[in-house]
Amino acid sequence: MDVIIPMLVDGLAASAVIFFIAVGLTLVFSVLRVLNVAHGSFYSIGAYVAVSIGGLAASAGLNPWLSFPILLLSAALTAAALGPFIERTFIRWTYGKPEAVQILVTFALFLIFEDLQKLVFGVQSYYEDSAMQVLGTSEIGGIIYLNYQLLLIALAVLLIVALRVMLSHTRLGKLIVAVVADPEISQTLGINASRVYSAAFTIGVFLAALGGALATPTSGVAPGLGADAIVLGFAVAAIGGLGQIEGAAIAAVIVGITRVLAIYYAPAFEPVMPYLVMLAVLLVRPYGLFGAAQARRI
Amino acid sequence: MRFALHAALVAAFALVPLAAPWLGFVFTLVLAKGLAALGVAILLRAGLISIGHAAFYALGAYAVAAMSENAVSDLVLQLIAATLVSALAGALIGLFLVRYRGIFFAMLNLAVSMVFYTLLSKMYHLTGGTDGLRVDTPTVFGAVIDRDTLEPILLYGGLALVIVVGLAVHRYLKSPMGEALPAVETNEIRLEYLGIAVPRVLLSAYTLSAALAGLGGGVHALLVGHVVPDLAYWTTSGQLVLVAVLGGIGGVVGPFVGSFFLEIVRSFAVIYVADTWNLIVGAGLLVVIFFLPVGLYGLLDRAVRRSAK
Amino acid sequence: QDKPADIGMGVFTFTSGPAAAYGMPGRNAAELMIEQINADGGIGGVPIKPTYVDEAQGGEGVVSEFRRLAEDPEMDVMVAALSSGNCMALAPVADQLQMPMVTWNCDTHQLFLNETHDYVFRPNSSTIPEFVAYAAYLSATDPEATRIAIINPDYAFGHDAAQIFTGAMKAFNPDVEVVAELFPKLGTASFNTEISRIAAARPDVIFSNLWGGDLENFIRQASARGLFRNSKVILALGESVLQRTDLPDGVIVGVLGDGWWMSPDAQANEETKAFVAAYKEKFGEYPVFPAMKMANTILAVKAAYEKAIEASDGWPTRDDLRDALEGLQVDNLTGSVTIREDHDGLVDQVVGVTEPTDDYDFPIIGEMARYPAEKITPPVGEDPMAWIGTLSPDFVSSLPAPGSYK
Amino acid sequence: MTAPLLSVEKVNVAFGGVQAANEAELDVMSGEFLAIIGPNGSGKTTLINLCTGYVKPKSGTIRLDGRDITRKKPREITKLGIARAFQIPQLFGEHTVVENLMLAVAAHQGFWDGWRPLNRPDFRAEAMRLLDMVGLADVAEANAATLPEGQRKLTDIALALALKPRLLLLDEPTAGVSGDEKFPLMDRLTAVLREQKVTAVFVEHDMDLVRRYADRVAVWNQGRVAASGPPETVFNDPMVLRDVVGVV
Amino acid sequence: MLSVENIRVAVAGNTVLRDISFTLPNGETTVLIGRNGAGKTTTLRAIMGLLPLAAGRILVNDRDLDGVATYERPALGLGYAPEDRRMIPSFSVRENLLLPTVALRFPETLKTERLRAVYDLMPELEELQNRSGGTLSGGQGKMVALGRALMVATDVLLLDEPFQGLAPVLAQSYARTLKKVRDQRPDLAVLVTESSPQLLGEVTDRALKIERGEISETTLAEAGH
Ligand SMILES: Nc1ncnc2c1ncn2[C@@H]1O[C@H](COP(=O)(O)OP(=O)(O)OP(=O)(O)O)[C@@H](O)[C@H]1O
Ligand SMILES: Nc1ncnc2c1ncn2[C@@H]1O[C@H](COP(=O)(O)OP(=O)(O)OP(=O)(O)O)[C@@H](O)[C@H]1O
Ligand SMILES: CC(C)C[C@H](N)C(=O)O
Ligand SMILES: [Mg+2]
Ligand SMILES: [Mg+2]
Repeated sequence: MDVIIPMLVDGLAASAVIFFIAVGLTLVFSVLRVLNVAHGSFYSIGAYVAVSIGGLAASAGLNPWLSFPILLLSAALTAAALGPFIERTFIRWTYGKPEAVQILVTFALFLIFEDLQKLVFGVQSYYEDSAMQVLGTSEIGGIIYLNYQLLLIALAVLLIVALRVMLSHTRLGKLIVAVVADPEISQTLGINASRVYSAAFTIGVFLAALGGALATPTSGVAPGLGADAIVLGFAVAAIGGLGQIEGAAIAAVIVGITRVLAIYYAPAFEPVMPYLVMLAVLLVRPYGLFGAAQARRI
Repeated sequence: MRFALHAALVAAFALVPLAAPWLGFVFTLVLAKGLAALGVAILLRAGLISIGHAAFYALGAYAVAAMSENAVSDLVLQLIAATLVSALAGALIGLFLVRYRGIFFAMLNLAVSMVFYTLLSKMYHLTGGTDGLRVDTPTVFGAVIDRDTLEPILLYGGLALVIVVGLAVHRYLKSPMGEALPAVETNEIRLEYLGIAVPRVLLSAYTLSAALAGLGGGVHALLVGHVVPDLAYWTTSGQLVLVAVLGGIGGVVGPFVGSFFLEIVRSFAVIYVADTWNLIVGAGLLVVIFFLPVGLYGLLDRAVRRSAK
Repeated sequence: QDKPADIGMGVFTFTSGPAAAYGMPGRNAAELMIEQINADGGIGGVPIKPTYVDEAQGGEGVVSEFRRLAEDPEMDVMVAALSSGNCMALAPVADQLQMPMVTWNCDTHQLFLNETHDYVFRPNSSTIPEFVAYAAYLSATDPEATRIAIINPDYAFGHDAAQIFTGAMKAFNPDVEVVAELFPKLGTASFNTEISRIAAARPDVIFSNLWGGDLENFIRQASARGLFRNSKVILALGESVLQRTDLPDGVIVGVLGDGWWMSPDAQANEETKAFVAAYKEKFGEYPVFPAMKMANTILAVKAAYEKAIEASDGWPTRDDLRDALEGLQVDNLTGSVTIREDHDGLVDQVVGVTEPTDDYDFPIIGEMARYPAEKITPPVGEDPMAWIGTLSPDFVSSLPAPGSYK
Repeated sequence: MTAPLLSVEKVNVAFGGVQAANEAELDVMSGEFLAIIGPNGSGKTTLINLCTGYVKPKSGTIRLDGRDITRKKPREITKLGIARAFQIPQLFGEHTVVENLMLAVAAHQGFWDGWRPLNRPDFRAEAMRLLDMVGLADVAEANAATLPEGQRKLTDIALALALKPRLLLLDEPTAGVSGDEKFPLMDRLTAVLREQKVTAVFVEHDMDLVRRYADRVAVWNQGRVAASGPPETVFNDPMVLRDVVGVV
Repeated sequence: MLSVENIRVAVAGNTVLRDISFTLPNGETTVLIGRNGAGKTTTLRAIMGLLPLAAGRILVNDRDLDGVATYERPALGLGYAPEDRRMIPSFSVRENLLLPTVALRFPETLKTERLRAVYDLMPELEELQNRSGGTLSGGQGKMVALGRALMVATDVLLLDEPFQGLAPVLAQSYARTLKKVRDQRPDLAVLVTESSPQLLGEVTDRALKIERGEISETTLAEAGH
């Protein structure tokens, strides 16, 4: 029973990080109907940008509490720099194309980004953990945890709420929902669908980069980060039902917790847990937990 | 004219290694991966993208390794076993997977292959864990040979094998079952309404593709002489899809052209531009997708026909 | 055969991917060492011409590169490889192509276990002495430690080490029990669950042979979460990150051999001091042990060449070099190595604990013990695991005491 | 009076709020040409979807020759001899028109042979015969995706004919077929069907067509038959004239 | 006032409209008659910019729509109700009605004013306003679609087969609404496509017949055969 607390704290903290990766993926899919492999690159780029800026700030002796706004800023910068550009140049071209093509185009982007990162940041691992340090630790049930882990959980919850509010109560949100439901009619009602697509994709990039940035205080950034992130993101997005934000959240929790359980009871299986969960879920619910088939009208 | 093109390709394949023997190794690798990519291409024709076929490639490779561990040393037996084992696994897994389409098909293949990958790296006693297994030089029809004779056998025997398999697959693709594959993508409902059991169409395709991947894996194992779990990792699967699309999924030759392209680019990129070969491959892929949907082979083919006119 | 224009040497290491953090120092050391050798006339008057190969491209890529180089008559010797997986894949190829292959870092004891490789030599230690040494050091400093937790990378290197370390610990003290054994996969970013798991198990000792970026992440997260305060920690590859992470004092670390650039022997050796200074000068940090291993390995190749030049009339062929490597005995930057008839190397093991110093802004290794190779290496032909089983508490007391190596 | 070939008994199905079939009852007699008319959204296509297993009813039974086919898959029902042409043509866009037909012919004459080519003389001959019949021989080699709507419609009908069905369900066979072609097409079609003793049900918006080719008319409204009988009676029924206006 | 000048439009390869020209004067309601597949929907879609013009041009109040994107046309006072009711299912009727004004960033006052006006025209919509768009029946959907078009249609109103699938009762009230619209908005030009023009009797000022992609003046009488 000494599992319960670690399971909740570590599990949910892990779930939070996983959710940050998956939610952007699933949001982009729900709007653009494109499964974006390059999402993993945005995750790692966000991380690199965060450690770079954070590193500068630290060496400039800035107040460590500033590292939190810096994490956000890094994500925003990454999104602004890459989001609209990539959407207009490559992603837009794949709308309505077969999945195979979409996956390959974004996979190619992913390969290119991998090397670009290597060229820019080299192969050594970076880290910048002042955010983790200033928050300190707290002891729960005789085990010391990072307050930063707790913060991650809080942020994830906050993010779900924020996205919900954004989608159902803001102008952009309404426009996104409308475009998703019916791109063509939306245009006849005065909605600039392609602008909405750009915005949605950029939000996706932002979420990915944010996930990467938020991961840096506890774990260094090294090549290969993106590849792991993207498969995990796919698995979680698929389990939740592609395009389902709440689905992604629940899937992330399930995956996070099962991984913790695995580490306690069957360490050998920890790496496959996401896939086992995915197999189990998709065999029972072929379109994921929250997903549903759209029967073709004939 | 096509025939001339194919003859030229085969000739080049057979002759170049005589000049630069180390290319013999690379070319044999091209054949092995090309077989697997051909399997992936068959599924792609039905609009099904498998990010997990490396599992069957690895399965074939490990089957060969397991046999040489257990003193079944004949090359032919080993390759047959590799093919059959993978075909069987493909049939079983296919039973479940043919129900799925699009992303979910891709995801499930990914999941299955990752589970398999983990098993390979965890079951030390059987698989030697991440260090993998040695594959001893096989005997050929009982004759004991050394590695120096094995490699030409693999290259030229492999080439012959690929030609035979290629012709067979070509016939399959032209048969009703093969022609039904694109139809699954364009209008599955109509197929049902013609009374055709789509699951059965796909299951046979899946089994065939698994068998091809397994055969390729077997050749790989014999060639490299050492098998490791990474063979089953999802990036390997991604590479197979990439190779198939790069070469063009229209015909049988495409995947081999793609495989050739990728291996050559890699072999030379690691020599001259070690840090950017992903970038080169990625860019190449984009170019192919944006500008020549028919793939590299389609390009060759057109060029040849044009020059013929 | 007469003198070539230069000696073609293939050098295999990770220069990209997550493992590069560990592989790069190796490459740097190779560059520097070769520079220096060439600067004073090369080997027997012939300069070395290195070709670097990135192991990150994976098994078959590495093999095909090896083949390509081996076919080039200009190529004379291969220094390969970093990872055990690649060594195992390359060894048969080396035999087949009759290309002398000298391993510089891969240390799995499987390499020569029930196979002989005529053309493969390891002038370095294997996992057996490396991890027996840690067990010995631990039970010497802390005989009461019985509850041990293990967190190693999830591949052969990690699993072998776990097996060897526990085996030895049990041999030294039957009461030892493993209270947690975790194998996170390579490239794990967050170890938080593992850390909780270990903390919950309340171990006396935490052993780990994580390396590269993984090790850095683990150290950062674990020290933040007080793991180092509550248990004694052994980081088998700790020295390789001393300069990059602020490791607390009292952590048992070593160098998988004797390649510690500040060891008494190293400091006593002017050549070494010069090398270290030059390395620091060129690459902005001190040579971690992978760098020293590489340097020593190249020195071994050099020695082998000189021996071969002696032996053969005219310039030595690949086979002459191979023969020279047999039973080679060479003094290097940090001690000496002898190549046994099974081609495995006899190398001392240096182990100690981190301690602060005023001379550097990172901790150094103190309380060192230098275990003589022949004592902690199983005899040729003996099954390593069985040999470990035969060890006993007085084996430990027969070894030099911690702190004895000054 | 003989037993019906197809009988729909108390069938219900709803989509969200829409009751697309509402206690629907319908008998199709062997050999007859039954026309189904009714406003858009009244459930005509849904009826066909039900009879071919694409939509499963909430309740009720559908019988072919008295045999329950309610829960069967479309392909099983097809094998039992019901073929269908769609309101929105369903073709294989990556194949040429003749290949489309050859696939249908293969489906009927032997599909599971992975060695002999689809494009074999006997298949091609049969395919061309069918295309001739619907007057598409000259576009045989065109890619199906590029055809104008009307010709797509005809190809779709030919695909159904290739299966040599006992019962043929046509959903608005002439919608999108330009006015001057409608009658010639229906003449050829009905001739073939009569000669092969095929029973046919066709949904139609064009009343002239119905008057001319239907033995019997069933008026569909709000998911059920509102009236049925020979054309002359039905078209004099004031209720029909009132409720079915809007479909000319 | 809308004028269409010799437009040619092709859909998926085949030319559907050939050199079509006509004008819609303000305050008049014009019916576009033609059988299935004649090109009515295509005409309206072309006017909304959903289909590219192969030739010719379209003007609203003498402003050439060439280069004006679909999403910019509602701002010029074009309102469009498509053939098949296309509600946003997750939105309430009210949200569906307001969507175009949200997209066009109308000030709140204007939004409520327009909404009021629509509710006055179609009281039944006010009762429906909290139902979600997904649950509407075909007929109700048609009414909401008309309302949604009226939210922005200050100059041109395009209705595609509004009566298709409407139960007679609903159809009558729909027709009455159209009548009111015409009487209250003398500056609004209305185009209604219909394959069954009977119901339009008292609303229609002019009838156009489209056949094999060509347009001709006609009268309801002969169209209604
Ligand atoms: N798959 C479906 N999902 C949701 N609603 C459906 C579906 N199929 C049909 N409907 C609804 O059921 C009702 C009947 O549809 P159906 O297509 O049968 O009408 P129809 O009589 O064929 O009309 P038309 O003459 O326009 O073809 C319509 O309201 C339609 O919206
Ligand atoms: N996506 C498409 N692909 C191919 N042809 C199309 C497509 N859309 C429309 N068409 C063709 O364009 C022509 C005109 O279609 P349109 O929808 O404008 O006719 P309509 O007059 O609106 O008919 P209806 O009364 O059925 O709405 C028809 O022949 C139709 O088949
Ligand atoms: C980084 C090294 C410690 C790797 C280890 N030597 C191996 O054999 O794989
Ligand atoms: Mg219908
Ligand atoms: Mg229309």
